[in-house]
Amino acid sequence: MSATDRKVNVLLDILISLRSFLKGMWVTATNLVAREKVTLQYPYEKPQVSPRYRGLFYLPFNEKEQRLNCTGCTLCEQACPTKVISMTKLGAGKHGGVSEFNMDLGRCMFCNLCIEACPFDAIYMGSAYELASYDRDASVFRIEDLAQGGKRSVEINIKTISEALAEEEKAKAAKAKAAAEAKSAADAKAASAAEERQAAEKPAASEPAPSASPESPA
Amino acid sequence: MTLTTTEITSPGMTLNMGPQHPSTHGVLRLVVELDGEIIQSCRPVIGYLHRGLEKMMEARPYRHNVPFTDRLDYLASLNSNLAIAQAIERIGNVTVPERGQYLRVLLCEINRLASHLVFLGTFATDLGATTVFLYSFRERERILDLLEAMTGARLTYNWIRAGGVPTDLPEGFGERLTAFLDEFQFALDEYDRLLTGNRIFRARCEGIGVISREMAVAYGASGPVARGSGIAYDIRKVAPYDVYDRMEFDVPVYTEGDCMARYRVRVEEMRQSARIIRQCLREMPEGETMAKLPKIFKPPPGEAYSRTESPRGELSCYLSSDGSMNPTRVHFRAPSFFHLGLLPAMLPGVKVADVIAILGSLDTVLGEVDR
Amino acid sequence: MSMQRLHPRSASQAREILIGVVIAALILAALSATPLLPWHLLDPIRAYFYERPLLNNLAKAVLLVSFMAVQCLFLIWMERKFAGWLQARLGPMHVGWKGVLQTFADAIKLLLKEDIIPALADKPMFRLAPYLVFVPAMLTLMVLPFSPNLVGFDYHLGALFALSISTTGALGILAAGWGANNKYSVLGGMRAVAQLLSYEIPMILIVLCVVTLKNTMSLTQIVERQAGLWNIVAHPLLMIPGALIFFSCALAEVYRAPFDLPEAESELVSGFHTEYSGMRFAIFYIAEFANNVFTAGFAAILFFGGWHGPVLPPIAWFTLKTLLLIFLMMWVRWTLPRLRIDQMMSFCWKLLVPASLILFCLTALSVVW
Amino acid sequence: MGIVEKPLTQEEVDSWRVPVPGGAALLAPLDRLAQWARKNSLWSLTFGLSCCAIEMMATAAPRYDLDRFGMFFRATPRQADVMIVAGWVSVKMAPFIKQLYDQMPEPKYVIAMGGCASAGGPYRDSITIVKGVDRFIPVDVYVYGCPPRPENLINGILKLQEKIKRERALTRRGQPLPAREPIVIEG
Repeated sequence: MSATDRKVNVLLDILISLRSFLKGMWVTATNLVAREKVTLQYPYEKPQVSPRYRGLFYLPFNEKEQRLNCTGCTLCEQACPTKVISMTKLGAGKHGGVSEFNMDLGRCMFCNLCIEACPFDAIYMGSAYELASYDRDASVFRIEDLAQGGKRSVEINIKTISEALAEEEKAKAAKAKAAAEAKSAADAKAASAAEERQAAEKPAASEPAPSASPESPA
Repeated sequence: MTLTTTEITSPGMTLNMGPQHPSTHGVLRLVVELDGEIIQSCRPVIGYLHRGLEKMMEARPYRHNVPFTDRLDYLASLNSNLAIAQAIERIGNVTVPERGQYLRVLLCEINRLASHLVFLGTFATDLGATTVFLYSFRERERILDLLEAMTGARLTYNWIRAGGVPTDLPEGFGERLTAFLDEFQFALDEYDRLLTGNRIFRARCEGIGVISREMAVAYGASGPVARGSGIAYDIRKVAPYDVYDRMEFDVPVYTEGDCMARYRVRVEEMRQSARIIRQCLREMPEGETMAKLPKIFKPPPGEAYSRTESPRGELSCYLSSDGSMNPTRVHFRAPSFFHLGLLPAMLPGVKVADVIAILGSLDTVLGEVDR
Repeated sequence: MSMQRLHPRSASQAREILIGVVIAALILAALSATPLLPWHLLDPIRAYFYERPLLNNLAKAVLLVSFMAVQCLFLIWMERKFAGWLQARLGPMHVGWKGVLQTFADAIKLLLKEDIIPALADKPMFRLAPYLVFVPAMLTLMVLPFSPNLVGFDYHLGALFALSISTTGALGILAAGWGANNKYSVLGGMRAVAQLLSYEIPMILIVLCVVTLKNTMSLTQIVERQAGLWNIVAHPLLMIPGALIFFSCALAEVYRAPFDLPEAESELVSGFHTEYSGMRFAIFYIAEFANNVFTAGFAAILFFGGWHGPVLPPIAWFTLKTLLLIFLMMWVRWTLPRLRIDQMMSFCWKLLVPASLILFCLTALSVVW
Repeated sequence: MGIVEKPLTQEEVDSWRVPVPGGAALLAPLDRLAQWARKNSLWSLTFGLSCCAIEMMATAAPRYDLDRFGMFFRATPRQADVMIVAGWVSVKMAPFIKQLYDQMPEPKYVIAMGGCASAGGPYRDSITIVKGVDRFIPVDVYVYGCPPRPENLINGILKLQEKIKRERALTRRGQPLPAREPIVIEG
């Protein structure tokens, strides 16, 4: 490469560099003047999160049945990879419910697995996302924080469930009583029959040893 | 009498870059021995994010392991999900419905765009062009909006599961995505004008941190790092999974092996990802998105290994099962780990200021290095 | 145009720009009205000060420093706002109207911060360094003629004075880097000094070109002799490359991207002021912006005719030109990546120094002819 | 390794009262000014650990723009006011975080961002993870979520601003901390 060539190259390089700088500066200038500022002024303008957004959990309140959907089946507890959920069951079976339902968001991954595990549509993730606090213990969300309608609905839930349980208990008790009555009637019947039999067999009864249980055949 | 020569050396300076340093992209520590501004040796120290993830996964059922992979490579969590999902499917002999496969490819490519945008922004910031970071994050927000509409989360999605994708696309997703892609190519042109042609950017990147073809092979480099060194190695082409064999796309390869080549590969990959996304949207069949997995998933005893192309390279997952609920061993082949291994070989002889450029161009995510 | 397809601007934001333009016009109008104010009412006070030269100079200095400090705070706000708009965001919004008071809050906070001196630092040096940077930055502003009669110190060797004083700032930066006893600080300080000293040479040569052309070293005289035509218009072949070289040197002198190596955030954390906190850091920050004002004003004086211009009064023209040049610096800063230290040095020694030498020879020839 | 935090007694706090003629009446406006300045100029430390750091970056990005509140990132702890611990803290990393915190000049604040920094997060079973950064540095605001949305982080920052507003900056130099158990880093 001759000296003049090199000189020309240097000049060319300077011009090309300048052109590339100007190109970049044109881009920033168009952004400065002609483009929208995409900033969302958060505390004043709240964003519209998508309907599928996985924010704070909530337990939907069933207006028709006056209770939370949750039956306390612990399927969500089992589905959670990080043991976020803990609950206290209230009753069992068809009328089962929860009196306590704690979620420790300090260890939650918001992975949606608990919601998919729930067969009763009893737990969802809502669109609330403002979860800052001064207190570390605030990470544990209790049932009154999670339930739709707050403390009131929890009380209603407990009331409904315990009423249902009481009713069930009553029904059960009645059933048990009926069964017991039937049983006692049958027993009485059997007893009287046995008495009759005994009375009939009395003369021979004194022969076997008295230590033998009544069930064991002589 | 024999003449002995003694070499006179100045005492070197040891510079500790990290664990908290603006350019280490997470918590990596580089112990760098300096002679003036020239690096004599470099020792990356990792483990600042170690959390025993693989061990934790062994104590949990397969289904519970998927959300943990979100936090492996948190810039592309869907791609990490895919790696373990495929391994679980292989070990349990599950076939994913066709629409599920298309959705997976679609989601992974969208996430690749987001990941490469973060690379672009942070790389440019490392070289001093702060504005590119803000522009690329502006476009990334729109991708995150789309992903939020689909999955409900912004960063850790957990939306590619063993068996497919749990939900179908929301309404109007295709139109929104196409509209975004139409604008995105102009954004890419803009980054080109701002960076690629820029004389200073070229001076900082061209011929810096050269990884030769042989070295890339020897150190197990994959993904854009390998493709920047002239190795046309892309799992999506070499061992296609899901529906990648039906997709039409090019694998960008540059032979220079320097920072510029790796940067160009990633920018070109974004264009190719956009192409794949368009094809997916066009060709996606109707149907189920997820195969039914039994409630209690107990795969037969055996092993499985899946290979996927994450934005950083070959992300693979090894699983072994003894027939119980939990895997007996989970292991990830994290591409960033291998790329970090390149550093001690590459850095001696370069200047301190180039460390930042080189580290930025490798685009490591420490979450997947320290598992 | 294709680029407009991305995020087109909405109407409400266009309105904001309009408001900005109106406010700028109002400020300019207010500046233009300053000669109409009843200045003669101040005459007794002036007379009192003229009789006591020492007090006079002291008062001038206090006025200048406080004015510059406030102006710098305002400039920092403007820079942040400008950077925000350029980066598709809004910048400071919530402190005062559109964040005007943002930097005042920053300043008050910095004053109230704990003042840390590292245990292993060279304490006297560490304490002294900020003032070694701050004082020259303020001194250089003294010789800048804001308008024909508004100049702190109308020195007949003003150009020489400004150049020599601005170089001493390097001493403070070196002291800061060395005194902090931190590796990043040392590297930053060394880089700063190397950069400042190298870029000083082409800068001085370009200033010499202007001095040769105008045949004076007094800055007021340089401006006055551009009354008909600004330098850049009068001698385009010499002065356009000259202005470009001067501009690159100015960027390097005030450590702005692409030459912001001494405080390169991704490499050296914060460079020479890594260990500085609170008040001392604030002094560095203000000195940096004062330097910025000085270089921009200096360029306006050398190439763009200082206070000369139609219609508007001199002070308005000078402020306008200075501000525009500062904006240009900001614009470059937020667009370009950063050079590497050796590339920057070779750029200076291999390109700028020879180019400015050639330019100086050409100027000398043109004057002789 | 154990770091024991002793709660302040009321006498200690009282002894710090600045004796000024005119007393509180004179200092109260200055106090207000100091609160105003501190709350509106929270420079934060560029310090990200893991996933939450990406959301933190997104918060500084155009859509959310932390600069609106006068917050921007400083690379050095000496010039930072608030440390946003974004991500899980391993036992290996904890001493460095403590060191960075010690390097920050008073008054300094800490925001624990995300479940991991607040309480160990999903890795609470892991032996290498510190169960919450408040085991070794005092935390002012906890932001839950995994990772928290940028809005959530901004919400946390606003909470911190409220807290600073309640602080007495000049009339009293320290607030009595609530009594706590001795804190020990596990592992």
